[in-house]
Amino acid sequence: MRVKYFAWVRERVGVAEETVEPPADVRTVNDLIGWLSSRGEAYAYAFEKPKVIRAAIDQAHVKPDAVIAGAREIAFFPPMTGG
Amino acid sequence: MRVKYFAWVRERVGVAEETVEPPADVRTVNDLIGWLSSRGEAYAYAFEKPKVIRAAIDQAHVKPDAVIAGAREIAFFPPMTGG
Amino acid sequence: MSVTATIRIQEADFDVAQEIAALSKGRTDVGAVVTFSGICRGSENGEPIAALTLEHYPGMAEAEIGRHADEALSRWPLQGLTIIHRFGRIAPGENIVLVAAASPHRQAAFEAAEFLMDYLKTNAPFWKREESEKGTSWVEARDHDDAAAARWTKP
Amino acid sequence: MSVTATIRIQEADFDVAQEIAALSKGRTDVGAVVTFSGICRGSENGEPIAALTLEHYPGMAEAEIGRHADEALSRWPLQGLTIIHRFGRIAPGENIVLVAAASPHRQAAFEAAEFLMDYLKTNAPFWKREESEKGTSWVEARDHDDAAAARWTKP
Repeated sequence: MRVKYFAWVRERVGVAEETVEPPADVRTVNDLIGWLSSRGEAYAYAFEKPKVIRAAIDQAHVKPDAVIAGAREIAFFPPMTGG
Repeated sequence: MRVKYFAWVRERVGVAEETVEPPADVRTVNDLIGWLSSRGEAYAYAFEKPKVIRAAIDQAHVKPDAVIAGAREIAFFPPMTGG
Repeated sequence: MSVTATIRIQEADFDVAQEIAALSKGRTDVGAVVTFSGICRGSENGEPIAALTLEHYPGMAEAEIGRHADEALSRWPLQGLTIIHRFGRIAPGENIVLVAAASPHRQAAFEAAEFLMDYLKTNAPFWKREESEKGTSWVEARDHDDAAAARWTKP
Repeated sequence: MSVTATIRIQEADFDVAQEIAALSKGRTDVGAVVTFSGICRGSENGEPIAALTLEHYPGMAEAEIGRHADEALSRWPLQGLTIIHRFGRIAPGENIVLVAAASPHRQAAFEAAEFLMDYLKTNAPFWKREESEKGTSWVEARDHDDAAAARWTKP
């Protein structure tokens, strides 16, 4: 599963994109945030306030309880500031 | 006192502008409409539905009960359709 | 900062692009420009129209629009405001009216432009006459334009 | 009549005048064109800004904006709709975003443009970073932008 990071989430994690293989008990977006946070200080820092983080599965906004099974691409980013 | 007419009021009256000297008992815009209507068929036709007619004194919108004393220019016209 | 509106009542056509540029070129404090262009349509209620002719009340038109421009400048934080209204004969596809508002904030620019358009539709001393195959007729005022204008009246 | 929105996510600047012309030139059924231009300001909260850098999520940005453009086309009687959003480094005074909506009726054009701008400010996957003398920092999302966007949610 490909994971993308944008804006300051990207800066904190230190990469824009990577491929991960989380264990089977990582079922939701929230689970994935928890699992990523356990992978090192950079991740823990990026996800230190999970409520601020927005997520998209296959380029559509999702809630933290969205199930990740079958996702090709999951993205994490801060609240958007376009326009 | 100068009186101006616009749009179909002008077309019905037959002139765009004229100078009139109404008698002293013509005190309000409404009185003036009544007095003008008595001046002939063209005026009676123009003012046949007084509620539809809008008026301005010295280039500012006024209500039918506005006093005309001191006015230099009074205008009559239908509801506006600009923009 | 004191802002003065640009108001033009003219027979000639105008260039929207040039008016937008005049509001924001050479300055870096404008965050939002909203423009409304009113264009002469080629048909009304399904019937083809050859042209519109706009009559106006010279003097009063400038004064009235000026007063409403000043009201917009006092109600919203605007950095620039341009209002152009044409008169005379206008063919389908041609511009009739332009309102352009510049502000640091988008909501102010939107609201000021809507306020001025609602005003121009109902209370600016202009009258439209349509030319069609059936002859010419004066355009009737519409109740929903009055309702739109009434939104802005302070209680 | 089926209307398709023009959507461009691009690094290059754009010409507002050309986009307005593309919406209305050569046709006589458009009565109103509303445009919103978002421009990079030279200061934020009183502090000078050297530039903004806009990061975006390629693919998702186009898809998301496309979905919202389709929603606008279904909610309002639009005859044309153009949305352009830039990414990359943008200097003060330069364009960031354009929404232009054409309609027979002014209210529809205003509402569609406001709806899309409220959406772009809160939910389109773009992120602004400011460069100032103090360094660079990510612009924070603002609650009142979320409130503005929530106006359009159907009950």
